[in-house]
Amino acid sequence: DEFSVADIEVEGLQRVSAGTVFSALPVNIGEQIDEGDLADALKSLFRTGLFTDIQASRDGNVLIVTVRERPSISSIDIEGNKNIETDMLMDALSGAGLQEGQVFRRATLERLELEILRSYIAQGRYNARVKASAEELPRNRVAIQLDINEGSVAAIQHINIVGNRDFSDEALLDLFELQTSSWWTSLTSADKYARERLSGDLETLRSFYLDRGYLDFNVDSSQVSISPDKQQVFISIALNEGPQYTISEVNLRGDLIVGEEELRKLIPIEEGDVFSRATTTAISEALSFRLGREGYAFANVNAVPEPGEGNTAAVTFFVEPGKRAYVRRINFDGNVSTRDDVLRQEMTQMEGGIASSDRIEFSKTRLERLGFFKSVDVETVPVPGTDDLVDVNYSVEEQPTGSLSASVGFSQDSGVILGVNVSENNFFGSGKRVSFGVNVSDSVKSANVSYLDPYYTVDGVSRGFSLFARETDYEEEDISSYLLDEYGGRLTFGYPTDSVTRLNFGVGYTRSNIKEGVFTSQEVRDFILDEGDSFDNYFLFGSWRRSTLNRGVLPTDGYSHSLNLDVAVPGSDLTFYKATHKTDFYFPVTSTGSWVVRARTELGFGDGYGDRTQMPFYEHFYAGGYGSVRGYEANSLGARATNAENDFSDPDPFGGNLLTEGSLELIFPVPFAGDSRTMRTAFFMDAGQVFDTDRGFDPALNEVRLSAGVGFQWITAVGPLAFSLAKPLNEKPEDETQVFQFSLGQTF
Amino acid sequence: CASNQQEEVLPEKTYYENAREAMNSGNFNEAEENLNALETYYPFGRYAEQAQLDLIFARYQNLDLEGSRAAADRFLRLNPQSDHADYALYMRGLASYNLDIGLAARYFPVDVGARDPGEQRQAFRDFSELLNRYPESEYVADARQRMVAIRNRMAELEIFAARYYVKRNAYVAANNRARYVVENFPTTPSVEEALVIMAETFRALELPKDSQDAVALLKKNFPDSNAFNQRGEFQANLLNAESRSLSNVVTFGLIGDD
Amino acid sequence: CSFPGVYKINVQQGNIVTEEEISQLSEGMPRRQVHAVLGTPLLLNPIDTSREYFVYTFQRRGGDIRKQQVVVYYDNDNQLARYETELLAETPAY
Amino acid sequence: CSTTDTFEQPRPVPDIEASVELEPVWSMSVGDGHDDEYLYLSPLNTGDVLYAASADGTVYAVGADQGKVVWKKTLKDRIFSGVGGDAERLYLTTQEADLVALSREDGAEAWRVELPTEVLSAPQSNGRMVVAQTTDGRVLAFDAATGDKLWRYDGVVPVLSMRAAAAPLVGGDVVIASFSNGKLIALSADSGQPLWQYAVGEPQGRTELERLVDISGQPIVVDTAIMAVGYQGKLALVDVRTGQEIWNRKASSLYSPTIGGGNIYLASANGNVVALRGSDRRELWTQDRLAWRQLTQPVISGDYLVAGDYEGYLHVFSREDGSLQGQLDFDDDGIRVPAQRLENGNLLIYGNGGRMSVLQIQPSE
Amino acid sequence: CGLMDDRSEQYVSAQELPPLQLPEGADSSRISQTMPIRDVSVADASKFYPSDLPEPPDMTSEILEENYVVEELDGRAWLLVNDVPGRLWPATNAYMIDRGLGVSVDDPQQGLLQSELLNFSKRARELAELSDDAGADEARLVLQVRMIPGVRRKTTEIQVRRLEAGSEAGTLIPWSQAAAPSDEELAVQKRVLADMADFLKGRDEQKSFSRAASGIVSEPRVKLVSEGEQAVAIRMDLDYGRSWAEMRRALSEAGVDVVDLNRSDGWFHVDFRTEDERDSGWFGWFGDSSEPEHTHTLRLDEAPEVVVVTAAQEANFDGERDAADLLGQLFEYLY
Repeated sequence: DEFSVADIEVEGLQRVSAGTVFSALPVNIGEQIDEGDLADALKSLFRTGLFTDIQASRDGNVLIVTVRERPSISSIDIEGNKNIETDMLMDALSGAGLQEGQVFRRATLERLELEILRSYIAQGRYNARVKASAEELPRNRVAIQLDINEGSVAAIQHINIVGNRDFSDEALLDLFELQTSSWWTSLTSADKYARERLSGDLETLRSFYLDRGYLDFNVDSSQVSISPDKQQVFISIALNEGPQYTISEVNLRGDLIVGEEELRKLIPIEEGDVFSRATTTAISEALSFRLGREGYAFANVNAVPEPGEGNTAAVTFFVEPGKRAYVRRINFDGNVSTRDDVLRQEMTQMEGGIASSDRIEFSKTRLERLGFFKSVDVETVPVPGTDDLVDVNYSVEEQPTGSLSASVGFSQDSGVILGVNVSENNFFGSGKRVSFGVNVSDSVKSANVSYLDPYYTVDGVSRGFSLFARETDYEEEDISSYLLDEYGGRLTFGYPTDSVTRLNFGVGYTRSNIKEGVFTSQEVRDFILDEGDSFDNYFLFGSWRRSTLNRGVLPTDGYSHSLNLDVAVPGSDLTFYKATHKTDFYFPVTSTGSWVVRARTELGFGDGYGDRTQMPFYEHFYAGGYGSVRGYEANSLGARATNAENDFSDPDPFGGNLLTEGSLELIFPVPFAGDSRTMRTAFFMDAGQVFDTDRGFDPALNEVRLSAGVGFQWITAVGPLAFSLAKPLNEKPEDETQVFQFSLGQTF
Repeated sequence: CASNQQEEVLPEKTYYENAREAMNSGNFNEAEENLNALETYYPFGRYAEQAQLDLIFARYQNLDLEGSRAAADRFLRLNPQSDHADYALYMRGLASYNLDIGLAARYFPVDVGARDPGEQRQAFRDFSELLNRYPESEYVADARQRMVAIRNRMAELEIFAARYYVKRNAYVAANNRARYVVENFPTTPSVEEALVIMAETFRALELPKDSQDAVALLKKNFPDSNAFNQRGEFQANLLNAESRSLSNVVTFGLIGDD
Repeated sequence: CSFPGVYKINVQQGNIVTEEEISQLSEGMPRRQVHAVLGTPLLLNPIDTSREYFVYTFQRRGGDIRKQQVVVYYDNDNQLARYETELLAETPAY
Repeated sequence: CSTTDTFEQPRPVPDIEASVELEPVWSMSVGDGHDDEYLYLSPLNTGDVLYAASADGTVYAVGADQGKVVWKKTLKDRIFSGVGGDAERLYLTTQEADLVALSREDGAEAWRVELPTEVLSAPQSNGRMVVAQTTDGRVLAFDAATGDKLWRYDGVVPVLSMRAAAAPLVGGDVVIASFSNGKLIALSADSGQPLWQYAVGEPQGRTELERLVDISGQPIVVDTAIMAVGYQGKLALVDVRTGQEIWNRKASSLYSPTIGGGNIYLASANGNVVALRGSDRRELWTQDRLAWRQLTQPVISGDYLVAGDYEGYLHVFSREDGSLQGQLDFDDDGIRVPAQRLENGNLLIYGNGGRMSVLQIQPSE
Repeated sequence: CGLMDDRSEQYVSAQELPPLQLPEGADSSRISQTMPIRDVSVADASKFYPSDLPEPPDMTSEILEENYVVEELDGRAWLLVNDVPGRLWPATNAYMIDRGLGVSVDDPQQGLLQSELLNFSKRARELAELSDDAGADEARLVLQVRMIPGVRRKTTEIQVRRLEAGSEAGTLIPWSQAAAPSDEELAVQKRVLADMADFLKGRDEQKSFSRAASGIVSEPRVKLVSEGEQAVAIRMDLDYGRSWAEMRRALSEAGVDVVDLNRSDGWFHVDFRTEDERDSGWFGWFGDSSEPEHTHTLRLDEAPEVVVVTAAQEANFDGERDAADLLGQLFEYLY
């Protein structure tokens, strides 16, 4: 029965606005409508998805539409989840549209229950239970409650490998991430069955065999069964090894660009070798990397084994150079405080030129050597719309280099070090590195200003000067008791002689004077008698440094090797020279760089020349303490000074003019998931001694002090923190030993 | 089991007044607490919309820019047709704009221009959404001006790289960076230097016609640029091959040039 | 030994274009096909798209810059009108 | 707060006033039994001689009545399945998935053949051919005398199955194989071609656990029909020739049922022991005081039933009302192999720790 | 000093150049805007917030103390409801049916409802307070309800009156302003309105809307008049008494101190200084809080059918806020 609509009333609205309803209802006042139009109107209103049910009724000529809004979610809370964090679950919930304030749909809730259950099953928690419930609240709101019972994880009782002839079960099981339960697996939970880990292990098994020439290797079946009490899991793997293939011939196909002879040099395998997938993949990468250097960044090489008879296979490397690639733009992101040109000047790859994978990779290492970044990643991205342009994107994660750092350091030998150091590597935005610092501690009061322009020319010719004033009370550092005041300045230059070596040189002037302390040792008094107590020395110094270290901070590969010479030129009060030679080698044991062997050596020798027979005692080398031979008190090694007559305390250290020092370290992964980019733990063996040829304390092997122990380093925002536990091995009675040593604010 | 102790729930109006008072007296922590309480106990009360709006402001003043941005998102999601959505959008943009500028960079003379703009790109997107959806909003003028600043900064970054490539004698790279500014940021002040670099690099690459085109463009748009001498001729010499010899550096430029 | 000089890297810029590739150019070729043969031009004039430069420069160890140049001119419906070349003997990539 | 223990928490051993006792007739230890492996090394009862094996590879032949060792053989590999056999030979499988045939006289190795994957259930023989069924659903038949390969049938198995397997029924011209996907399949003894198939269980539910429907108890032959039970499936009687279902009843058990005196006795997976009337499968009684203790197949001895559990207790039920009449702490490592009735009515029990004895039910004084 | 200025304010001086002009014959296809910025004609371009953060807008002025208030002025009473007429129309319908008044005829466009004859329903008689012992010749009475948009945005005013139904109750008697109700009639009206308020408060939970009644929203009864960007006056389509009352309410809600007022001459002297101007430097908190100072004057001029409100700043006051600010602030609380 038709009727003309006098008015439309909507009942039951709460959060939805009336306007939305009226606009969704294709019915106007004064219109004639019948059952059919009414039904369509309601259908279109329903499509808005805002209402759970809609009824229409008539009161005279007034159409009354009663709606019930879908409830909105007022709160979500989750209980009982331990192995999947709450916010991961919350993300999954909001992903599925279940979020505070959103409209609630029951169907999505059930789907979500299944989703969470499945992720628990994937973790091997077979008897997990997930119960989602929605509780009605007044004003059409709903509170969602998610009760999770994770149940226990089925532990692997037994993994049985069948069909392996050439390799034993134990050898293969070692490759597996999954392990059978034992007392230590409760720590690593390696015995917790999870399907992904099993497929991961099967993949490792496959590549293990393929890397040893078993081309036809196949896993026939991997059956998983669970005990009736659902506590234990049994895995049985049936594999078919197939024959081991050796290489019959190696050939190259395709456009070789640099000629077959050049590429052959990169192929170490030859006829008769056992075929190995890992080696062939590595060779393909080497070949495409070589082409990358010629500008073919899109080069693609793949190795195809063709099994022949007699278990041999011919290996063919198909080379497709693709088009010559050019770099359009080099972009940096993440350098929120480091200037653009500080990064760009390290690039050896230019924009608007041939893309060379070599240079792109080398530029990444140079960024890492700066020591400003915790991590540097590079990505070569093809430019859409062209087939030969790429953009190179470097993303860096900055490390607190402390452009303004008030550091409170403490080291045992010089007590609390209060220091304010401002170093800004682009002072006033000019790219120059300027730092000035004041450090006060019990034994040392020093102030220094230094200015260095690292890139005076674009090739890295550097120029700079530095001024310093320092007052050291050696008594405090329990070195023989005298005070030394020094001030002076230096003018420095430097330039790279090749991509890894730098030559630095410069001139300097230092004025130093000595004051006797309370019980000044005999040697000091003799020196002052012979030479007087204040000197003007003019220095000429030069240093040669080569470094291929892969990171500026906490390197794991490469070596650094430096030699420098300071000479007080004729015309100085004390003509002497002082030379030091340092080496530092890192040999990564594992490919991931988590285990590294490090060897460090330091030699120093100083002597007078012209009418001076020995170097001044205050320029002596010292050994012992953190940063030198750990386990012995700082500066305590070497022949002691002879005491003044009435000084009955044990004689003070006096150092010497010949320093020999070295240490061997085994760096191991930081336990408890420490971040290996800013933390380092290592076992070490230190050895060292300082001799004094001028006082007849000639170098002798049995005088060298040894110690061993474990050290920890951590680059914190305040500065590097380090401590070590060392056990002296061959200390002499008069040595002062110190098992625990630490320092904050000094890098070593 | 975890039974959260029942803290006694205050009436809606009291929470709101406490929050307001705290905000006026600058104690934004307390303000935030009250606003959160209002949210939890009266999610659909009369003050709900106002509380969510104030939360954006309170968190920003607490220097929790990330939190302020999240509060703005939440307001926009829960009150799509609110007639104060423009304020939420503006605050969202403002939070992104200042997210990366550390405290030091605001006061110390660190040349902000030469660094990764980071979240300012997101700020640009937020502000343009504000301009498109609420052209009459009172925050539009400030948002627009900040967009101009962000765009100028992006252009400056290009020029910065171009200057380096000039020093590096990589003239194609410098030219492309300069061209990128002319082609993509034609209304930024950096266009002037871009045209000078283009003219010089084309000259260095011995392409006179294109160098003239660039000079003509410069003349037309920047007649009184100081790249022209009094007689109006183009005479910038950006590319004086800065001597890079060692001896020159050591002797502070006295001895010549190898 | 003589004092070792400052180590300067080689700087290469622009497209490498060989004699053989240039020989494949023919009049009337559309712009896209020219790019397929010579590669995408790295140097352009923003306000004169009627010409494209396939310039190549190479500076060894900070010395003087050796330049090679191929200029391609297009008519108004983007087809190759003529081209000029000024080639170097060899064009190393690094 | 949510408890993390599993839902299937086994009940503690109930204390009862025993009306009967289990008197050992003789006992021996078979090597160190299952040696902590989760296996089912069921001994073979050939009437007068019993053959039992232990996981570390020793096989014993002992006289049924006194337990006198007839011979003892130690294999060089570890034994993985129970002992199957026929008039001439014994058959068992090793951990490296070899099928080994030993002579019943002296245990000398007759032949050995390689299987594709491990076999958990004892290989079965009808005298002419021996059939082994692998855990990944393959049925292989070999000539009993020479070990030559006759045929092979590849069944489909789900990703996750129960750690239990039903030995195939090897008849004259048909082999009944029961699979972990809940299907009974009859294969022709000569060709291995499938004749008919019957689904004892249908996997449903959302997780792999809820979808387990293994048939892990060997079906029992009842005249021309066979009765089988599946986990989370049914107890069904099926005509052996056509595979037609005669009747079925909802049930869930990992061990075969036992029939006797017109009744059917079943140890359900949830630990309840149920007695049904054979004619209409009406439930006579249910014994639920041993919930979730993983009871083995109940065996009839006189008017009692005997079953072992996972903690190694033997329980004696009255066949009348299922009440617990006796109890014996037999083997601390637990009992997983079902008891077997000897000709003289005594019960052969083989505990996980290797203790094997023949027991008699005596009324306690 | 210059060095330490807050650099985050530098954006204010960021320059935007006019589009690049190309010499003729130059090809402009490659020139484009990767980061386009929309041009916006902004009311006051100067409004920047370089250092101070803009406060969030204050919507609380819209949240009235009470949602249902019976108000009275110059002998008239009405129920002020903090909701739009569209929502109240169905609710009032429901009220009349619930109270047994019934609805004989209605006109949603005009917002007018007329009840059945009151005389014959006991509950209606009680509500309308008809005396019990009325004789046969008692006048036929009906109850009329009228809904008009309130002064403040999103509010409604409901008026009721009893009147003679004349011959049949079926025809809708137009609502004319004829006579102000007698005191006794006014009292009855106020009681009915209070009863209606309770009923409406009960139905707060679920909202129902009438499409037709939503159309009642006519022209706002208070408008801000501005020339160029400056506010110059406020037009109030209300009688003088009502305008005066509304202005008093707006002044108190806006927190503007009234120094002196005169209803018949139609002016207010107000103190419209800012917070810091008010406490006149640090001396301020020594003495008692400073006396309110007459800084601005508001004038209400009655014109036919409308009252115009203008504002002026006192000569001797040079504080930050001018007359236009005062009008703008008041309008916030009026509409």
